[in-house]
Amino acid sequence: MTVPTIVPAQSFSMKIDGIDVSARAGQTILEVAQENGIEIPMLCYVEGLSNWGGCRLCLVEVVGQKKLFPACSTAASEDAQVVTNSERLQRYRRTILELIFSERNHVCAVCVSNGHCELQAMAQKLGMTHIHVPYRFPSHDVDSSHDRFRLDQNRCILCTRCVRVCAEIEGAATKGVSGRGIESLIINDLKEAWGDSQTCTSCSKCVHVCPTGALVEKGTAAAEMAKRRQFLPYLTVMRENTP
Amino acid sequence: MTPEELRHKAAEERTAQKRYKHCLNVCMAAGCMSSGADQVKEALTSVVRRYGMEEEVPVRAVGCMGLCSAGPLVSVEPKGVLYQEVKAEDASDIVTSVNDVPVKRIHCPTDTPFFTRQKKIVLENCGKVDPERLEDYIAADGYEALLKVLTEMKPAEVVQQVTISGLRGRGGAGFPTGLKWGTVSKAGTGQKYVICNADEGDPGAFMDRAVLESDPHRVLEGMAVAGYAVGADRGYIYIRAEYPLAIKRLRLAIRQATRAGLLGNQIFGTTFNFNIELRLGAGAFVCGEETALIASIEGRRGLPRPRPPFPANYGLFGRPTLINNVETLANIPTIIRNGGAWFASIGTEKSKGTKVFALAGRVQNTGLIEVPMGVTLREIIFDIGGGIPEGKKFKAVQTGGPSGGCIPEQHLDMPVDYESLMQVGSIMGSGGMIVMDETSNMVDVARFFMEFCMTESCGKCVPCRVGTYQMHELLDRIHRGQGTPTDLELLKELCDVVKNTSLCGLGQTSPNPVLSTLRYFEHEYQELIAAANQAHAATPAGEVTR
Amino acid sequence: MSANRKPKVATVWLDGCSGCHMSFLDIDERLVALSSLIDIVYSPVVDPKDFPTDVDVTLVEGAVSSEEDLHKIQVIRQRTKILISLGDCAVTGNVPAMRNSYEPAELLARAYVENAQSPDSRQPPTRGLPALRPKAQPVHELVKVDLYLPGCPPPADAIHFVVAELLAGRTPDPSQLTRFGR
Amino acid sequence: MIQAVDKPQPPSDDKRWKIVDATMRRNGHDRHALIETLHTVQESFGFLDEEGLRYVANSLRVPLSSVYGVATFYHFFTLRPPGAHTCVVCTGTACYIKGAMKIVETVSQKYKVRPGQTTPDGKVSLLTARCLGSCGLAPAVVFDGDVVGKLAGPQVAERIERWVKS
Repeated sequence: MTVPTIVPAQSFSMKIDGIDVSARAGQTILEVAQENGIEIPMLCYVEGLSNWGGCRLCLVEVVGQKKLFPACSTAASEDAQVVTNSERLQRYRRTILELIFSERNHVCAVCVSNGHCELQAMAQKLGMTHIHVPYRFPSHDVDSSHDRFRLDQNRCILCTRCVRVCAEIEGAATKGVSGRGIESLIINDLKEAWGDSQTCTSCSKCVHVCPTGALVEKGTAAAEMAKRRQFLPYLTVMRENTP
Repeated sequence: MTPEELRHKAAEERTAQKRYKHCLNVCMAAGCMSSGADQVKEALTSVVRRYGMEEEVPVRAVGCMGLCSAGPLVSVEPKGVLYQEVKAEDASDIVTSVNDVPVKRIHCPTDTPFFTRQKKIVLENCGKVDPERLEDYIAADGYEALLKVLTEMKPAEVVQQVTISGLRGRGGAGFPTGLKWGTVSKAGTGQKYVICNADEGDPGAFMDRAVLESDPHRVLEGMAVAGYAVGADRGYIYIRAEYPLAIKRLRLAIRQATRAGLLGNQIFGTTFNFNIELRLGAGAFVCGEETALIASIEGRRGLPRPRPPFPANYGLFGRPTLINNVETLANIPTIIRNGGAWFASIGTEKSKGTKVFALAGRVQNTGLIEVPMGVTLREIIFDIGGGIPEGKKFKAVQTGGPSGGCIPEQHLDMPVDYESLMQVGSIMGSGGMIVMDETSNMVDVARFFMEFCMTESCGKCVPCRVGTYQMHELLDRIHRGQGTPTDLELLKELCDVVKNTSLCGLGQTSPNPVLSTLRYFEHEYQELIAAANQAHAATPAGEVTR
Repeated sequence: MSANRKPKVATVWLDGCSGCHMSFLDIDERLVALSSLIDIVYSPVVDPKDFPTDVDVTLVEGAVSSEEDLHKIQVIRQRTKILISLGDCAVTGNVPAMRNSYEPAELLARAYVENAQSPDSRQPPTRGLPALRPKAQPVHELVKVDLYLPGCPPPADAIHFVVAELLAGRTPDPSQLTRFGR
Repeated sequence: MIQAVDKPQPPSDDKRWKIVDATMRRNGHDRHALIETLHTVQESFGFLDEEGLRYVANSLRVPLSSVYGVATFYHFFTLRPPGAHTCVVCTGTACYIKGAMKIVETVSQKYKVRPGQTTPDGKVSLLTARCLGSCGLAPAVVFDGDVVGKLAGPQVAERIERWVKS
């Protein structure tokens, strides 16, 4: 005779960093890790928006598999043994972060997001003390044409959170990406001045999901731009509960 | 068209072809076209007319004959006399000598290894049929395979034959085709799609273009067979906009086949429907990646997404989708006609059948070739390719395009198959084969491919977007003679990071040309760096004072 | 570090605002304790004018911006055992590097011609101004750096920690005491 | 203008918009037909201008930012009018190995035009292509749609000179 288990039918167990955790079918590795207080670095992922999978910081190892898996978009699977913080992963993450820093002009000292910036915090968290890939020092515009907000391409990491929140939550799809590769840029409409946009509703969602000082409220001085992001989980829940 | 009508048509066409004593075939594929093949054809036609020989010597436009470097090419059939570098002025001599000895000054011998060492399956009709005539294809057993599967085989049996054949994807990675078909066929019911990937983006590869220009119906037939096998009734051909001639011929072929009832609804009176549409690419190499290709057909930016889910389960418009490359699909009609076992008898243990290569670069005979898997690189380059011109020394052969690598002299006797190429740091790829001699600098070659990957990176993931840029900068610096040992170390480190952390195949394989040139030709990097250090050796003199 | 003599420490100031040196001074009373353990042989805050030949530790503030900066840092590197990039300008280029998307000639014209107060002085000075390099760069892009201490400025505690750890013969990891920016 | 409700009107009464309309109609004004439609616009007008992008966006009900994103993602599309003549130098591997960059350099220097640019008089656009698939004829150049193989810098310059003088 077997005793019926109390575990819900669709849940299973797996290991993350040697800890036994239980996961439900359909959950990603990242979700399971978060539920169990295991922190996995990430920059493009935000709860409440679609998965992007572009920053590659959340790559994890799965024992027995050669390739690495993005925790944000890999389904948890039964008996999988996940490693989130090996020496190799730490090394890769630091280099990826350095690549991000080298791409644009991130000058934390004079940034309105200093102290509230996910990129800055990530550098400290991952123990990145300097950038050993050469800086590009590209020339980028700052769009201050909107009365309330500013888009500073110099501080953009192309995580596309703004693009996703604008299309998926606000439904305006004002923000997009133009070009490709290293030439990619966040744009408004047909790459117009933000202030001229007739599709932008000035809802400020893009500003508040932006992890860095690329999208900010005007009139903030250095280190003043704290982001408020509670609306995202709120809207997600409210929408689920509204017929 | 009914089965009887197809057979009747084939017989009728064969009889008609036998009526002629000779036939002048002019290659009208892009290569020969750009050296003036259309003027040659016009001249031949008018000479034939002038001599009143239209009834005995028809002039036909056919597809690629392979030896592109010697074009325009004209062949006299069925004698099998080949003429090279033909000009309009040669028309009269060619026509008057059809019953006589060939015209010596333009005669191209066909008993050379270039012709005798090849084995043609995919290219069996290339240079023989008129790509703009459906009847020509039908006379060459065209659409027999489709008829066979629709009237004699269950879908599962078709998948089984493809599995038995051992055919592997010819687009690059070599995934077993039968397995892919099986997955899509089992992926539930309802709407499914077949996509033919004709976005041949590797610089230095033109196999698919040649097949599409020379024998478009073969690909349509392969797609229809695939559609039947996996349960799809719609197909898309995703083709580069840079191939106008191939697009024109495909459009014509789709129209012809649809009008003849070989595509469309209730094919051969069965319940099977299959329609094909063209979708033009717009210049993005990354769209060769399956999920990016799907995004592009859906009208979006060609960005790859993480897999799983795989397209076989969640593909075009969210439906199960089979994606095969042109050459893979072009193998299908022959496999069905002759059976999977026949195909599996050709090639090596793990790599069955033949492979088409576009042979180019510093080699005597450049053009399109098809060889059984397992021949050696040396045979391809020195026998079929005729060796290196101008008495220069062979240095390396590049296979696999920007995802592949450079193979040096020491590995030339290795058999060409998926695994062996991988072992020496390259890949089979889609079939571009670029030969390099001593005049090529390998750092320059690596830089060339990295520039390609950098400009083709979609920009979605950080390692590929920024990593390819940084690697290109480093390669450029080393190549310009300004590199340092630290630069080389950083280059190696970035290769490791980009390879292991990029989102899709483009990024993951972009370091390959660097890794393979480092593996075999690191001394060329070191020499450039040593020279740079010598130039910079001057130590600073003087004091530091406030 | 040799136990027989007091380690020689130098601090230099390239293209920076001196804020890192201020932070160094903010070590406050601990500086007194420190000064009995080390010899400060060269610094904007001490007397000697020439950079000595055998320095144990040099803390560099500022980016490498001019030909003079480059010359200095190359000599300093040759004469220093442990070179530390002190602060964001030395580590990342920081504010000085914000000029990097412009040509030096444009910058000089902007500063000395367009923004000139007196109409008589409307040309860049021809003497006494070190030639600008095309870009202001972090120190490690030009010479080997052994330790990095980011921050704008790095907190006094972080600076003290690094120096103290080095004196104790350990390799300090200051990453939890400071970060880029403030 | 945002025209999400009314039926969008073509930017002008230019007959070529009828061809564009036909492409959209053939695809049922489905947003998936964006790339197909942009191909038709470029084929008809030579390039994609802002008015055209707006019209296509409104007709297919695709966000402006997506249309601009697509138009700039794919290198085949151009947002600037091309010169009267175009010279496309293939820089695929085979052509590269056989000296394509020398051709680009020769033309660039002689006509003061960088790849991707048009001469100031608007006569000639110099472009590079990622492999025309004419590797057998390397190095290959396309002059106004005609592929010519086995070329060197001076021969290319000579052909361009004829355009410039005409």
